[in-house]
Amino acid sequence: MRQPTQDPWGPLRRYTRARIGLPRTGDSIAGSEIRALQAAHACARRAVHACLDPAKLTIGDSFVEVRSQAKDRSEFVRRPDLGRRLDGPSLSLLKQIALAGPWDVVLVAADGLSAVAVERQAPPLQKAVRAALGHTWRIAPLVVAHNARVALGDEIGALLGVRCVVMMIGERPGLSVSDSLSLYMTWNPHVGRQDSERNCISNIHAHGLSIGESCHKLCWLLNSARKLGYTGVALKDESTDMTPLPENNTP
Amino acid sequence: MRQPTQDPWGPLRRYTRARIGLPRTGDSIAGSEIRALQAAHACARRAVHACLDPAKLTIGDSFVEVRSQAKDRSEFVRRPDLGRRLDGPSLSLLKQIALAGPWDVVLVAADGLSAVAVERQAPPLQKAVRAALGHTWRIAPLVVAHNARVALGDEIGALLGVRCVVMMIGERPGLSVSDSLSLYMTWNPHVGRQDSERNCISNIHAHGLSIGESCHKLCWLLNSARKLGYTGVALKDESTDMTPLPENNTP
Amino acid sequence: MVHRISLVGETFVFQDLKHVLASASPLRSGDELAGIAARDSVERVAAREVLADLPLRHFLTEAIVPYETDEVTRLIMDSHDEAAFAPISHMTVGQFRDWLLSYAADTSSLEKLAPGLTPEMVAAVSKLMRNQDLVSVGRKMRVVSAFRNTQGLPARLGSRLQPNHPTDDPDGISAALLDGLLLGAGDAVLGINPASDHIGRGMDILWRFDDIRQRFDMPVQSCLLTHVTNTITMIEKGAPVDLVFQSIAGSEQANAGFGISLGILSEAWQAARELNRGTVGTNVMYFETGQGSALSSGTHHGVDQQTMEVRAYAVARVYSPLLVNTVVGFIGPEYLYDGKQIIRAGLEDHFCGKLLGLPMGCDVCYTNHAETDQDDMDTLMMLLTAAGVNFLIAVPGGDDVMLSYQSLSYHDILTLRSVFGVRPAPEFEAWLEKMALVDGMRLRMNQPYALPNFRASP
Amino acid sequence: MVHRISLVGETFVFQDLKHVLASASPLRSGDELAGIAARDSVERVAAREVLADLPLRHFLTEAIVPYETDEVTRLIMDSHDEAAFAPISHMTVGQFRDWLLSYAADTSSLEKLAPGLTPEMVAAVSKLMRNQDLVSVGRKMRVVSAFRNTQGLPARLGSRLQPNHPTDDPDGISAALLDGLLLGAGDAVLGINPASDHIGRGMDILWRFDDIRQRFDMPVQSCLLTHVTNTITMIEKGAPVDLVFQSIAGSEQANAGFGISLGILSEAWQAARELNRGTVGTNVMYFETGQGSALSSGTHHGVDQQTMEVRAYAVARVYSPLLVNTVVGFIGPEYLYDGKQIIRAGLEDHFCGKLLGLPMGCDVCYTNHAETDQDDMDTLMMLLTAAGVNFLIAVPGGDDVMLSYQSLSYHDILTLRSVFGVRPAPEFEAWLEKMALVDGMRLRMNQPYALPNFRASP
Ligand code: B12
Ligand code: B12
Repeated sequence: MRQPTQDPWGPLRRYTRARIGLPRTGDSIAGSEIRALQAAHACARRAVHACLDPAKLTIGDSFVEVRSQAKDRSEFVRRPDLGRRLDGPSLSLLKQIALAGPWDVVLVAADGLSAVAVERQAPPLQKAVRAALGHTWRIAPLVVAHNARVALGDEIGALLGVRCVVMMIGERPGLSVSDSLSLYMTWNPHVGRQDSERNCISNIHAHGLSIGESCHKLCWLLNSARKLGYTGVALKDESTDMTPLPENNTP
Repeated sequence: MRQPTQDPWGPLRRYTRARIGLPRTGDSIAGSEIRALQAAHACARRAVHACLDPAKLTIGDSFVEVRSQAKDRSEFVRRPDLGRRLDGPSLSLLKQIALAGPWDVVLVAADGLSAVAVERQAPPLQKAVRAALGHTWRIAPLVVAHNARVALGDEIGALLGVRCVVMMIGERPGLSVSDSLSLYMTWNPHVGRQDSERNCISNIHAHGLSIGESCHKLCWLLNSARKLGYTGVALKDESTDMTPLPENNTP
Repeated sequence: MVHRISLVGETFVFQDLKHVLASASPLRSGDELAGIAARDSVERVAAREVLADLPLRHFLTEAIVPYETDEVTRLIMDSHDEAAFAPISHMTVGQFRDWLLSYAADTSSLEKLAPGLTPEMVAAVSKLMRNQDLVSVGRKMRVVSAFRNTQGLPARLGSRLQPNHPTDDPDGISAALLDGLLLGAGDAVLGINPASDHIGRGMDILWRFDDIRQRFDMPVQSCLLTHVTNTITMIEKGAPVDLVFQSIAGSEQANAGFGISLGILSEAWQAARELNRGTVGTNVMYFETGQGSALSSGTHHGVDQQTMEVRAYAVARVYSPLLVNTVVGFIGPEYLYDGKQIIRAGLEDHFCGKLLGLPMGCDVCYTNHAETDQDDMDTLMMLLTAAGVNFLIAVPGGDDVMLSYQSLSYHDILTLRSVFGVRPAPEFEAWLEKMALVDGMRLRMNQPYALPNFRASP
Repeated sequence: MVHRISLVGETFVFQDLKHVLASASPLRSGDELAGIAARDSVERVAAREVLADLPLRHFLTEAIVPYETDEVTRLIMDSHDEAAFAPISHMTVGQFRDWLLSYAADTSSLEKLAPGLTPEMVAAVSKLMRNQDLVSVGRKMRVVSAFRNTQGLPARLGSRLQPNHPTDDPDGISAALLDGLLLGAGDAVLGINPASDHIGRGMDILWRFDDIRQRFDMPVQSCLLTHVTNTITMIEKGAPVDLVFQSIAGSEQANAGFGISLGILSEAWQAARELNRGTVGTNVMYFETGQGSALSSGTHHGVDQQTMEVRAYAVARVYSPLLVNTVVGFIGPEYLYDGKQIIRAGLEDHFCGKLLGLPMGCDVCYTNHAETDQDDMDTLMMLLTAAGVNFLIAVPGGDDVMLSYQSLSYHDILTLRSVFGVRPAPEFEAWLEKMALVDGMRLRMNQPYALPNFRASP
C-alpha cells in the first residue's frame, strides 16, 4: 500500500525490520498499520501454541525424545515449574541412554515458546556445531525436548553426566519474528543452577544472528568455559567476529 | 465499628439499607467500608452459583420438577437462550401433567439468578396466593424450575394450557440483598411472548415488599388481567394499598 | 454483497455487511451467544480489512435490518443528511478512522458531521479503533444540552444521583438523595427507578422530588424512570414531570419488546415539552440503552450487539435528549462477559453516541454474575472521564439496594473531579457554593443537617 | 505470629505476616503458581481485614525473609528512618490507607515519609487500595531526578526510546533512534538492549549514541542495558557511559540469580558517578524490575510476588536512580495472566515505587503468550499517565523486533500528551522546539532529513 518511491524512509528500512516511519494521522499510527499489527498478533499467538514435530527437524531418527512434566501447551505456558522437570518416562530413558556415554556436551532441541524456531534453526545449527566441535568434544546424541523451559537442560545434562548442556530453545514469538532461537549453555549442569550461571546467545533467525555466527560464538564460549571451568556472568563474550576459534585445551 | 451514638446519620439509616453517610477520607470512602463491600461482593457471587434444592421449599412433594436446557449454573449464566427452553424430559412430563387440567393459572418457583430467593420467598407466597385465589381460580400444581429464565414460563404455561403463568423467580443477587424474588405474570403464555406482554412485581424480600403486599398486588393484577384479557404495558397497576380485591368476574 | 479477502494465506468470505460488522467486532460474549462472533482473531482482522476498504456511501445502500419492516431503519435512512455527510462522502471506513484521528477533525467539524452519519457507519468505524482512539476522538467531541442546568460543557462532568429503594419508601429515598447532594452529586438528574409500577406511588415520588428541589432552590431536574406510558399518564394527571425516561433499543421489534414505538416516544416528548418546566434549556428526554438488549429479546436480526446499540442512538437523537446513557455492565455477562469487555463497550458506546451528536453518559456498573469487580469500574470511570463523558451515574456507596448491582459511588465523582480537574455543571456548582457544601475544589464533610429540614414532607 | 479472623461465618487462620500479605493480594497467576494465593475471594477479604488492623510498627519486627541470610532484608531493616516514620508510626495499615487518601497527605508530606517506609508496609497498604486509590494517591506524589534533563516534574511525562535490533546493527539501531526522536520521544533515556553480550559490540553502540547526542546537542542520556558487570568493564575501558543499567529483584538469592549483589551495584554506582557526565543532575542509575522474577528463580521465600517486587524498590532507592521501571507485562502470563492482572500490577508498581521515593516509570507491555492485547495497554498507559507516572517506554510501532514483545509506540506518547496535557522534560522540550520538530503542542510530520546526516558515523 505504501508507495516505496515516495517513501522518504525507504533507504532506512533496509537497515531494520523495526516499524519505523509509519504513516501517521494526528498523534496516531494510521489504521492500516494498526491492523497489520493486529494480524501479526493473531499469528504470533498461534505460534505459541504450535507443537514441536520431530519429523520436521529433518535429523532422521538419531535423537532422544523427552518431555517435561507440563502435559500440553497450555499447561506449559502457565506452569514454568513443570516445564523445568522431566516426566517419569523421560527420566528412565535418559538413565538408559547415559550408559552409552561419557560425553562432554549435549545439545537439546527444546520447543520453549516457539516450536517453529526449533524446527527451522536447530537442524542446521546442530550440524554446524557437530562439524566444528566433533573432533575435540564428545557430543551426546541430540535430545529433543517437549514443553521445555531453559532449566530443563540442567536435569537432562546431569542425567547424561555431561560437562555442559546447550539448550537450543525457541524464544517467545514476536510480531516480526516468530522463529527466533536462543542458545543457553550451562557448565556442570544440575538441578538448581541459576541463570547467572549460564551464558546466552539469542536472536538466531533469518534476520538475526546467522547459523554460522551463532555456531562460531557458541564454540568460542564453550572452549572458554572448558578453560575456565564455568559459564555465567563471569564468562565474558570477547570473541572476535568469526576469527579462528581460541586454541583448544581439552584434557 | 461505627459508633451509632456519634453517627449523625443514625436516624436516617432507619429508612434505608442503602450505604448512606459512609465514613469518608479525602474524596474517598473509608477503607473499612471498601472491604465491607468486597466481602459482600464475594458472598453475592456465591449466591449466583447456588443450586435450587426443592427440599428447602418446604412444600412437601406436591410439585412438578422441570429443567431448562442449560445443564448447570455456569452454562445457565452464559446461555440465556437455553434457560428459556425446557429440556426433553421436562417437555414430556408437563404434557403428562397437563392431562390432569384444565387450570387457569400456574405458579412456577424458578431459581433464576438466586436459588435462595426462591427457597425463602416462594413457599409462603404460594401459600398466600392459593388461599386468596383458590376459590375463584383453578390453580395448577406448583412447578419447580431449574436454571430458568423468565421466558421459560411461556413454554410451561403453554404446555399446561393455562390462561396465565406466574413466574416466581430469583433476581440477580445484590450486595445488600441476595434473596429478592420477582413475580412475572404473562397472560395467554406461549413461546415468543415479549417482556412488554408481562407484568412484574419485584423486590420481594424481608426488607422489600412483604409477602402480604405482593400477594395482594398479584391478585389485583391477575384479576385485572382476566377482565382485560391481557397483561403487559397496557395493564397499569392502579391497585390501592391492601384494599379489598376488585370484584371477581370469572366466567 | 459478498466480501472475500485473503490474509496470512487464508481466505475469508463474508456474506453481507452485517456479517462483516459482526466479525470485525472485538470479542464479546453476546456475539458468541448469537453465533455471529468471528471464529478467531485472524478472521476478525480480515473482517476489519474488508470494513476499512468499504466506502461510507455503501452504508446508505445496504440496510442491515430491512427497511420495509423496521421503522428504525426507515428513520435512519430517511433522515440522513446528505449535506452534512458531504465532507466525508468520498471516504472509506478506514479513511474515516484516520480522518477522525487527524488534527483536521476538531470539535466544530465533528459537531457538524453528526446528522450526516448513520449508526452503522459509526459502529463500523469504532470497530477499527483502539481504546486510545476512542478516548482521544471522544474528548474532541462536545454535545451540550440543558434543562435547569447545562450539561456537557468542557472540563465538566455531570452526575446522576440514583437514590433507589426496594419499597419506594419516600423517606428512604430522601435519605439517599440527601447523601448524594451532600456529596455534591446530582446535577445531571435526580433520577429514581421505582421498584413498583404503580402510577400513584410514582406520582408521590415526583411530588416529593419537586418539593425538595424548590425548597432548596436547586438548579436540577428530576426523573422517575418508569415506563414511558406511565409517565404520559402521570403528565395527564398533573404530576410535576421534568424529564421523560425510557429504555430504547435498535430495532422496531426490540422496541416493541420494551412496549414502545417511535410514535409513543414522540407523544411523550411533546407532552413533556408542553409542560415547559426547563429554565436554561428545553431538552426533556432521558434515554437508557445497553448492548445486548435486542439480542436478549431475539430481535437483533443477526446484527452484532454493538451495531444494534448504535442504532438505538439513532432513535435517541430524534428527541434532542438532555441525557443518554448506556447501562454498560448492567445487562450482564451473557452480553459483556468480564471487565475487559465492559470497559471496551463503555468506551465504544460513549464514542459512538457522541459522534452521532448525543449527550452521552454512562452507568459504569456490573452485576454479581459477571467476571469483574470494582477495580475494573475504577478503570472505566477514569477512561471515560479522560474521554470527556457528559455524566456518570452514582448511588450510595456504589451499591444499588433495589436494582441489586454495583454502580459508582457519589464519592467516585469527587475522585474524578480531583484527578481530572473536571467540575459539575456551572449552575449546580454555584448552588453547592451557595449552600456552603464545598470549600474551593474540595467538598466539606457535610453532615445531614447541612440542608436543614430536608425530609419534612410538603 | 498467627492471625485468626471470622468473616461471614467462616474462620480464617493465617500463619504469619507473609501468609497474610499473600492472601490479601488481588488474584494473579504468579501467586497461584507459587501456591500462596487466597483460596477464594472471601478468604482474600478476610486477609485484608487482618492486614488493615495490623500496626505499621509490626513490620519492623517481623521479617518476611530472614534477616540473617538476606542482605536485602538487612538493608531494609538497618536503613529504616525512625524520624521519617514518626508521623505514621501509631497507625495500622488500614489507617495508613485512609491517611494516604486524606487531604492531609499532600505532595510534601508524602515526600518526607519515604525513608520511614519499608517495602512491606508499602506493599501491604497497596493491597487495601482500589485502582482509583492507586491513581489518586499516585498523582499526589512527586519524585524528581536529573542527569542531562529533569524527569518527574509536574504535568510532564518522559519517554524511553528503545531502538533495539536483532543483530545490534548500528545503522539499524540509528534508524529506529531517528524515528523516535522525530516523533518527539527519548527524554528519559535513549536505552538500548543489546542482543549480544559482547563487550566490544556494546562499546561500539555507546560511542555511536554519544556521537549522535553531541552532534545534535541533545539534552538526553543514553544507556546500554547490558549486565552491570559488563558496564563496569566498559567504564574501565573508557566507554562513554551515561547511565548504568541493571535488572534487580527483592531478595539476595534472586539478585544472585541475576548475577548481582548490593556490593556490585555500589561499585558500578561509584564508577558511573566518577565519570561525572551529567549536566543538570547526578542520578546515574537505571533499574528495571518486574513481578515474578524472584518466583521464577525459586528465590521468593514463599512471599507473594507483589511484595517481592516492592522489596526490589528498596534495593533501587539506595542508589538514587534517575529511572526505575517495572516491565510489567514483559515476564509473561505465568506471573500476570491477562490484561486485568497486568493493569492492576502496573498501577501497584507505580504507586509503591513512588511512595518509596523512586522516579517510577513503566514498560506498558505484553508478550504474545499472555491473554491481552493493545487495548489493555492503551488502558494502562492512560491510567498511569493520570497517576502521574514519570516515564513510559516506547519502541517503533510498539513492536520490539529483538525482544519480541509489544510495548508502546512513540506515537502513544503523543496521544498521552494531547489527552492529558502532559509534556516532555523541559530541556528536551526546548530542544524539540529548537530543532523545529514541533509546532506548538503538535508534532510536525517530520521526515528523516529533519535531522541532517543523522546516520553518518563519526
Ligand atoms: C436486567 C433488567 C433489565 C434489562 C433486561 C435485559 C435483559 N434482557 O436481561 C433492561 C435494561 C433491558 C431492562 C429494561 C427495562 N426494565 Co428492567 N430490570 C432488570 C433487572 C435489574 C433484573 C432482572 C432480572 O434479574 N431478572 C431475573 C432473570 C433470571 O430473568 P431473565 O429472564 O434473565 O430476565 C428477564 C426479565 O428480567 C425481563 N425484564 C427486565 N426488566 C423488565 C421489566 C418488566 C416490566 C418486565 C415485564 C420484564 C423485564 O428481561 C429479562 C429478559 O427477558 C430488574 C430489577 C431486579 N432487581 O430484578 C429490572 C426491572 C424488572 N425492570 C424494570 C423496568 C421498569 C424496566 C423497563 C420497563 C424500564 C423502561 N422504562 O423502559 C425496561 C423495559 C423492560 C421490558 N423488556 O419490557 C422494573 C420493573 C418494575 C415493575 N414492577 O414493573 C425492574 C423491577 C427495575 C425497576 N424497579 O426499575 N431491565
Ligand atoms: C523474559 C526475559 C527476561 C526475564 C526473565 C524472567 C523469567 N523468569 O521468565 C527478566 C526480565 C527477569 C530478564 C532478566 C535479564 N535478562 Co533477559 N530476557 C528475557 C527474554 C525477553 C525472553 C526469554 C525467553 O523467552 N526464554 C525462553 C523460555 C521458553 O525459557 P524460560 O526458561 O522461560 O526462560 C528463562 C531464560 O530466558 C532466563 N533468562 C532471561 N534472561 C536471561 C539472560 C541471560 C544472560 C540468561 C543466561 C538467562 C536469561 O530466564 C528465564 C527463566 O529461567 C530474552 C530475549 C528473547 N527474545 O529471548 C531476554 C534475554 C535473554 N535477557 C537478556 C539479559 C541481558 C538479561 C539480564 C542479564 C539483564 C540485566 N542486565 O540484568 C537479566 C538477568 C537475567 C538472569 N537471570 O541472569 C539478554 C541476554 C543477552 C545475551 N546474549 O546474553 C536477552 C537475549 C535480551 C537482551 N538482548 O537484552 N530477562
